[in-house]
Amino acid sequence: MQLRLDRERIAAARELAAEIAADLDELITGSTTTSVERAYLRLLGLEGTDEHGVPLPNVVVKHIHDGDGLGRGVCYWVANAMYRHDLSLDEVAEGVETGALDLVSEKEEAPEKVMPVLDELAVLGLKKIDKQREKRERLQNELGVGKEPQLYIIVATGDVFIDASQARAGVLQGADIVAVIRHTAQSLLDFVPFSAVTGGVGGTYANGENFRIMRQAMDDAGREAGKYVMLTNYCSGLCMPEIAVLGAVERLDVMLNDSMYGIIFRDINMRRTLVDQYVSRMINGYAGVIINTGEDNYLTTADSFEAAHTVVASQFINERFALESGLKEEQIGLGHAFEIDPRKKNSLLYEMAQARLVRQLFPRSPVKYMPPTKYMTGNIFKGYAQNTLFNLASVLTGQSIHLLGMMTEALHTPHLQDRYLAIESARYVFDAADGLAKELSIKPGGRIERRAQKVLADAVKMLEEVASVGLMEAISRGMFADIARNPDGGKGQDGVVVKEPDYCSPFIDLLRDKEGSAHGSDASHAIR
Amino acid sequence: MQLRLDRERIAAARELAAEIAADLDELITGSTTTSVERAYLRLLGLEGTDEHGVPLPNVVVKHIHDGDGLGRGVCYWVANAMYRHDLSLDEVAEGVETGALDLVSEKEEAPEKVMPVLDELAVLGLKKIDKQREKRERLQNELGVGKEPQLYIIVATGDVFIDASQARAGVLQGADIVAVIRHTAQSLLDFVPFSAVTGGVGGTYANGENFRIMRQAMDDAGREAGKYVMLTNYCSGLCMPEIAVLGAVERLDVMLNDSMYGIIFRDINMRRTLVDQYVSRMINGYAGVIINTGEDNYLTTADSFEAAHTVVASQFINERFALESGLKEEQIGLGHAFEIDPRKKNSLLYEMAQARLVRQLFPRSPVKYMPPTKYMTGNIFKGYAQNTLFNLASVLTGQSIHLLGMMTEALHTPHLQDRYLAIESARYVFDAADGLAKELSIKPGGRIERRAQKVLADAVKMLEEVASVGLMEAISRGMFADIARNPDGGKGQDGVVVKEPDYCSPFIDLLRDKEGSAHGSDASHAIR
Amino acid sequence: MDPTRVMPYGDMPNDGATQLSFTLPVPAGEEAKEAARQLVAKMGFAEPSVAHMQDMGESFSFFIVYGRCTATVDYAAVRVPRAEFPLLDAPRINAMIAKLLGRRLKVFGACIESDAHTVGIDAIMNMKGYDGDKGLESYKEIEALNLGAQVSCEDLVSKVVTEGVDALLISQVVTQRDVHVKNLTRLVDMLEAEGLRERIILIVGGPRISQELAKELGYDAGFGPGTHAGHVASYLVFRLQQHEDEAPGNPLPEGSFHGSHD
Amino acid sequence: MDPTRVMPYGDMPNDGATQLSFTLPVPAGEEAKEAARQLVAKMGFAEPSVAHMQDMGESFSFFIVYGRCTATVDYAAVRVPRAEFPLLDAPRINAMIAKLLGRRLKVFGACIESDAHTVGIDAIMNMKGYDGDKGLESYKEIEALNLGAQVSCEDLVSKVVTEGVDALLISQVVTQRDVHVKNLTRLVDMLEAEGLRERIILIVGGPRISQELAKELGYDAGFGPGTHAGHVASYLVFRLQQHEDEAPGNPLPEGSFHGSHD
Ligand code: B12
Ligand code: B12
Ligand SMILES: Cc1ncc(COP(=O)(O)O)c(C=O)c1O
Ligand SMILES: Cc1ncc(COP(=O)(O)O)c(C=O)c1O
Repeated sequence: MQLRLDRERIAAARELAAEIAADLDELITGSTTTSVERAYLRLLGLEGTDEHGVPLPNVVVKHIHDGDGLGRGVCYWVANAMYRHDLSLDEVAEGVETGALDLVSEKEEAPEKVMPVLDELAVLGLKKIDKQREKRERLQNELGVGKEPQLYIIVATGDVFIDASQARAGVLQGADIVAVIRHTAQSLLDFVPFSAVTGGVGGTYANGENFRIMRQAMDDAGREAGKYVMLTNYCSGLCMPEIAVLGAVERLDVMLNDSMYGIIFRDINMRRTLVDQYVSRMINGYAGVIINTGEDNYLTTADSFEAAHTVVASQFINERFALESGLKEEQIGLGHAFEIDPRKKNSLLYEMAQARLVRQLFPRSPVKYMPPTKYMTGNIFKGYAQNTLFNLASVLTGQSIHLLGMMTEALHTPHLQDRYLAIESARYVFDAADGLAKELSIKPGGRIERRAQKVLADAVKMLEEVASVGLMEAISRGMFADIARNPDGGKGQDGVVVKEPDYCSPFIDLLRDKEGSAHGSDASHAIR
Repeated sequence: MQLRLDRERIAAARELAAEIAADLDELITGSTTTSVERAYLRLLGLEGTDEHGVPLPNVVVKHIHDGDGLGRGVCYWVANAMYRHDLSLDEVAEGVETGALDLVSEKEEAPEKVMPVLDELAVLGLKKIDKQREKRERLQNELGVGKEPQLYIIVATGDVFIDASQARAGVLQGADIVAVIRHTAQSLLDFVPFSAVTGGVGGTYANGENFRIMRQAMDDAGREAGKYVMLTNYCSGLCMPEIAVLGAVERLDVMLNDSMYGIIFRDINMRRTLVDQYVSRMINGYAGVIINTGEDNYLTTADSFEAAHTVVASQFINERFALESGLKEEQIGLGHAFEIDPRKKNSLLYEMAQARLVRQLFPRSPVKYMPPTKYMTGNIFKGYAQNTLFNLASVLTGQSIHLLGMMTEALHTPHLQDRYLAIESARYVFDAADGLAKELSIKPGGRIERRAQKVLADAVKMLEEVASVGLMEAISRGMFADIARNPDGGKGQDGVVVKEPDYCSPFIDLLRDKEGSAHGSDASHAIR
Repeated sequence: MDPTRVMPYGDMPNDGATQLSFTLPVPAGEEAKEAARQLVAKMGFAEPSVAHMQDMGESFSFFIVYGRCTATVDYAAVRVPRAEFPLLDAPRINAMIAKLLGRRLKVFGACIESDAHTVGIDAIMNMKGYDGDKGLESYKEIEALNLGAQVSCEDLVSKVVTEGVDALLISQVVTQRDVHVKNLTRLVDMLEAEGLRERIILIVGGPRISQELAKELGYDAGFGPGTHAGHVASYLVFRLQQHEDEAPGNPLPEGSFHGSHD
Repeated sequence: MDPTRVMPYGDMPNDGATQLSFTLPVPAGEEAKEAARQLVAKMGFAEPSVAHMQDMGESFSFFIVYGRCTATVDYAAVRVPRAEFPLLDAPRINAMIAKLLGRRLKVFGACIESDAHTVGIDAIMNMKGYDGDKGLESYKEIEALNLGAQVSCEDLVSKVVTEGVDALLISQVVTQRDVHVKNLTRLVDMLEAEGLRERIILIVGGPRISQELAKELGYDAGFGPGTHAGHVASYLVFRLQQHEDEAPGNPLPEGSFHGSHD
């Protein structure tokens, strides 16, 4: 089932995306943020909280930000103090916490002198990630991974132990990927809640403890089920880079990571999250994590048929940003969705056109295919039928990561039986239509092809407009998801700081060096 | 979505089927049965029951059969008595009932003399049917009919008023065809129960009253829904020809009618039901009724994958029998089914091959596509997914009459909500995939085509064997449905009588003459 | 989880989450929705919430409701009545029959009265069997005869009399309006009237048959969905053994499990 | 059908046929099945019958059960609390506002606290509207401002104070762990503390919001799924009218429905 697509047009899309990203390069690489800096401290090994439960990375970074020193990077100030007083990192943090130290008013030694004190910690931090990456590879080789389309379930109870038990059951039922949905407003928290293992609403708090507990549970269940189970969490939101670090260290395999999502749906400040995204993706890349982007969500607020091209346009931009951070195509799980109104005549035909288009535009990317959500209703049976066609569209168009649709989507976060029934239907459909795609061809010049070609053409047109006005202005005009955000609005703006010329962090180079600087590479297959 | 099929092979199948039918021609046209004779009495207008509730046609025919006179045909004896005593038909029947008359011991006048007394009644009887046929055509022109695949629902409460109310709801929900399932053992009753409007088990008694009540209800509902609703009942079983008459007179549009079904699944004697079938199909043909055959049922007892070709072989035979009775292809709704084990890898691929094959072999026939039944379980959700794929296979392969699958198939006769949900899912799928089949082609030489070709080849092989041993022997060997029946077994054998050379019935010619003797014609499109 | 107080679990342990669906014969509307809610509340569900209401025409409305089940079950105390007998393999079954009976065990199977669903009884009786497990015909010490569909009770009882059988296997699949209960009762009554009931092992099976129902209707055992011939054969041997235990050392006299011609 | 004794209807009138499904935290098996049956029986269903049991791993079992509901509802007596007001068209609404208020009606909409689901409130507020029905922005006599997602109660209350509004439209979509109840209660409490509650029309909407719940939480009205802007606008006019009726001929003083700066 192959679509004939215009290679020129695809190449044009990639070029426009590169232009759009380049336009923001100065902003992105020229700034840092509070959460980027906290992420570095976490990478250096700083853990724990102060007596009020505030994480120490927050305490230290706030201290420096309050002292207007963030432009040089928290690493510099910490290294400076460590060097001058011969203190450990923890001791410096303790000094800040107790007020014994005021890092920014210390005498400023030359970076060449002070920065080396962090070398060992930095390497140690990355070693932890290396180890996890190796462990993942070892386990995947040993146990194998799920077959595509891989079945992706979510757990969302708000209590990690209950999540773990439900997720284990899901794995035994056939799930390949497990995502723990986050507490409803965690993306707006400017810190990572420590030891919050229970009490989440609409999802469970994302933090190191919970990642660890789930990882263990999934390793166990995977061993029982005879495959490596991929674990997913979210590093969109105000703590993107920090959660990327926690995910890397606790061996998460997939992380939802997308500035566009945060800007549009969480009203997070553009500059803040673009910078955060850049660094978090470097970390994801280094850790061998697959990112998932959130373009699928656009179709829940914009018209799901008319706005199809906005998804594709955004995917090209997101791909470019990801490549800039050093991610490989195999790590770029762009999001798309089966969201056309089921009452629309020929909805399945259009869905297949769209799904196949995305699959062919990003052939090496483990694209994430989202089930119907917007037009799900309280009629769980009808919903089950919608999901059955979604499952079919997925296997016919050769999708990679298959988010299971829940028949109760319009009602509640998934119940145990909803998840089971979703897995059962998907397994049934995937088996029933296993070899079917190979036996069918799409009629050249027919409606499927024409629809796909139109969506692609419209996406290129949109990219041209975005390139001409710039991404931030495009977002301000509500070009994505029918939601407009302005560059100076949104949460977290005050955490963005322009880097001083003498900004220091040991990590940028270390992260980039991994695997022969994939950084900024092209989509290798890339038609451009 | 076209399969390339070997035209030679299809022609061979039709020739073999003609041979098989020809082999039985003498038996079929050379015999009559108690129920055929009762049917003629009904056509002549004999109604009512005796004081024990036995229908008058049964009283009269039994009387003649007991007197060993059935070989000349009941019409002769009745005409003889009418002629001799100048009685009306009702008066003759009354005479038999009271014992006042002994028809077979009457002096036997020459047929040329007595038979004309029936002419008027015979023509009158057929006029009733003509009128209904015209009314159907008028209403169909006025209101239109459902779009293919037409949605076919069943009601089966055992109470015709409840059936009517549930069916009306079904029509408002979108059904195009309504079938009233019969009381569980009615096919074994050698009479048509009179005035049995309630009390059926697993279905409602089929009789004139009930047909009338349902017809009215469906005409009303159809007018409301803006289409002509087709009404279905069963004339398989021991009363085939009689029920064909009742159906014709009450304007049923579709009748399940198949000797093979009766022989195999109801253990009805072969000779009896083959003769009954011949006459009942003549009546169906005359009335413009579409027949439905029951090959789909074979796959519930035989292996649903291995025995696929037995369905096709039987369809060719059934088509031939139907053509012999004067039915046109447009009236021959051959049965097939979506019955492959859902746990089988690629079940959808094989189902589509099979469904498309049948569609192409009988392009003008309104084939009846049956939903999954055998592998339905108490898991109604899974069942709903199975039915969703069935719906999809139907619209993709271009089926005509689409029997709706019920998610509760393994549990109970359909509940109100089961029927609603079935209609909803089918409408959704048919709309979603409305134009999809046109956009996809089947890969030449691929697995779908190869499977279809194999089923056809196996069917031809089977037809060869059937032709060489004869149909009755083939059935004795259990070649259909894995169930063996022998020619001298089964119910109703004693109702079969060889026609005397001077056998008389006014109907055979009258029925055949309709519409320029389509009788015995070839499948007109026919590749043979 | 307290095994003495088990309840449904949807999102969180003991949340009681239960999904219901049903049709009410009233026109769709706010009042109908409230009626559905009240109905579910009356059945004791807490926080009933109508997820979906659908007008089905003809004043029928379909509802999908979620509620919290408030009942709990003492799972630890649940006891299921079942025919408790050891499962044996075919060679062992054959050997035991030979030893206990000294001749082949004669078993007739039938789908009685109006029921024409033979697939179930075929699965138990016929060589081919079910799910890879061969049927009773495959046991060399069992003489198995499958009488097929729609066997009337009269015919069956007369066969028991004339042909002499040790065990009758009855299948009933159609259950609408409790027709299976009527048919099964009719058979037992006729067997009893003929004084045959105690002389044979009487077994019933079908998708809605349980051991409980079978006992209630006067059958020795009842087998439901998923039964294999091996289960039935093992049970038959178990019954022979029981007889042996009750009269130890005493070989079964011809006719004890065997209808004779008198 | 007796409207005072309505019950579910599957196959035959008043058969009570009801489908249930739920998960029990016990391993699949005969005991689990029996536990499921008992549970449904305890909830008062007659003839509970387990149609399906599925082992879901981790000692979870899924059940589909059919039973006969024994409760009946007096449909004739069902009363649904709803905001009773006449539905008006846009010109009429505009005219009424002009007449009753003598100025434009100021309406703010917001999805409060952690909730970011704006599609619902957008449907009511924005020009585009919903299902072909234009939003409040399209009414020339309404000054509609949609504050969007995640608006904290603090921000909202201070906006009421500084900008002066006649009506607040609140949306709540996330309901897990009753977070909507918490958020909605918090807002009312804050408005009351500031003495603003009586000065504004306070409306809430969302997929799980009913008039009943709204009233319970201290809101003037609650709107559920399928609401159109026209409903809300009509309701607003109805409230203005009510005020007019209470003080006839007396034009609404500036500030009566309007938060002032004091
Ligand atoms: C196949 C089938 C048919 C075939 C039967 C062919 C045949 N020769 O058997 C045909 C097409 C003829 C048919 C016709 C009808 N059928 Co039918 N049919 C079915 C179907 C699809 C499958 C049944 C089946 O074969 N199951 C597979 C076997 C292996 O399972 P099983 O019977 O449960 O047997 C197992 C156990 O129960 C047990 N067992 C069974 N019997 C015995 C006996 C003993 C002694 C033991 C130890 C064990 C045992 O062991 C078996 C193996 O594990 C079911 C729906 C479904 N999916 O269940 C409807 C179904 C049974 N049919 C139904 C009906 C109503 C009919 C009709 C009466 C409809 C009508 N009015 O015309 C007709 C008439 C038949 C009649 N008079 O009985 C209804 C019954 C409703 C109810 N609960 O009352 C069902 C449930 C469909 C429905 N939802 O409406 N049917
Ligand atoms: C779209 C969507 C999103 C989008 C929202 C985009 C946006 N800007 O709105 C995105 C992708 C961002 C999203 C995210 C999340 N979502 Co969401 N989402 C949905 C979804 C698919 C559709 C909701 C929708 O748009 N409905 C269409 C509108 C028109 O309907 P409506 O809201 O009911 O509005 C109508 C009426 O209720 C009424 N109305 C509504 N508000 C008001 C207000 C007034 C004043 C009036 C008069 C009337 C009124 O009028 C409207 C028109 O008739 C639902 C599932 C579903 N199918 O319902 C899940 C759903 C609502 N989401 C859910 C969850 C849990 C989340 C997350 C919290 C998950 C997480 N932990 O990350 C996140 C975070 C968002 C947050 N903090 O709120 C759950 C809520 C579960 C529950 N009952 O508590 C749902 C039900 C999905 C599920 N089954 O898990 N989601
Ligand atoms: C890219 C992306 N990030 C994050 C989220 C989850 O949201 P939150 O950031 O509120 O946890 C989603 C949800 O769909 C998403 O698509
Ligand atoms: C051809 C045919 N006739 C009749 C029937 C119905 O059976 P009965 O004759 O028992 O009413 C069926 C059922 O599937 C059938 O396919």
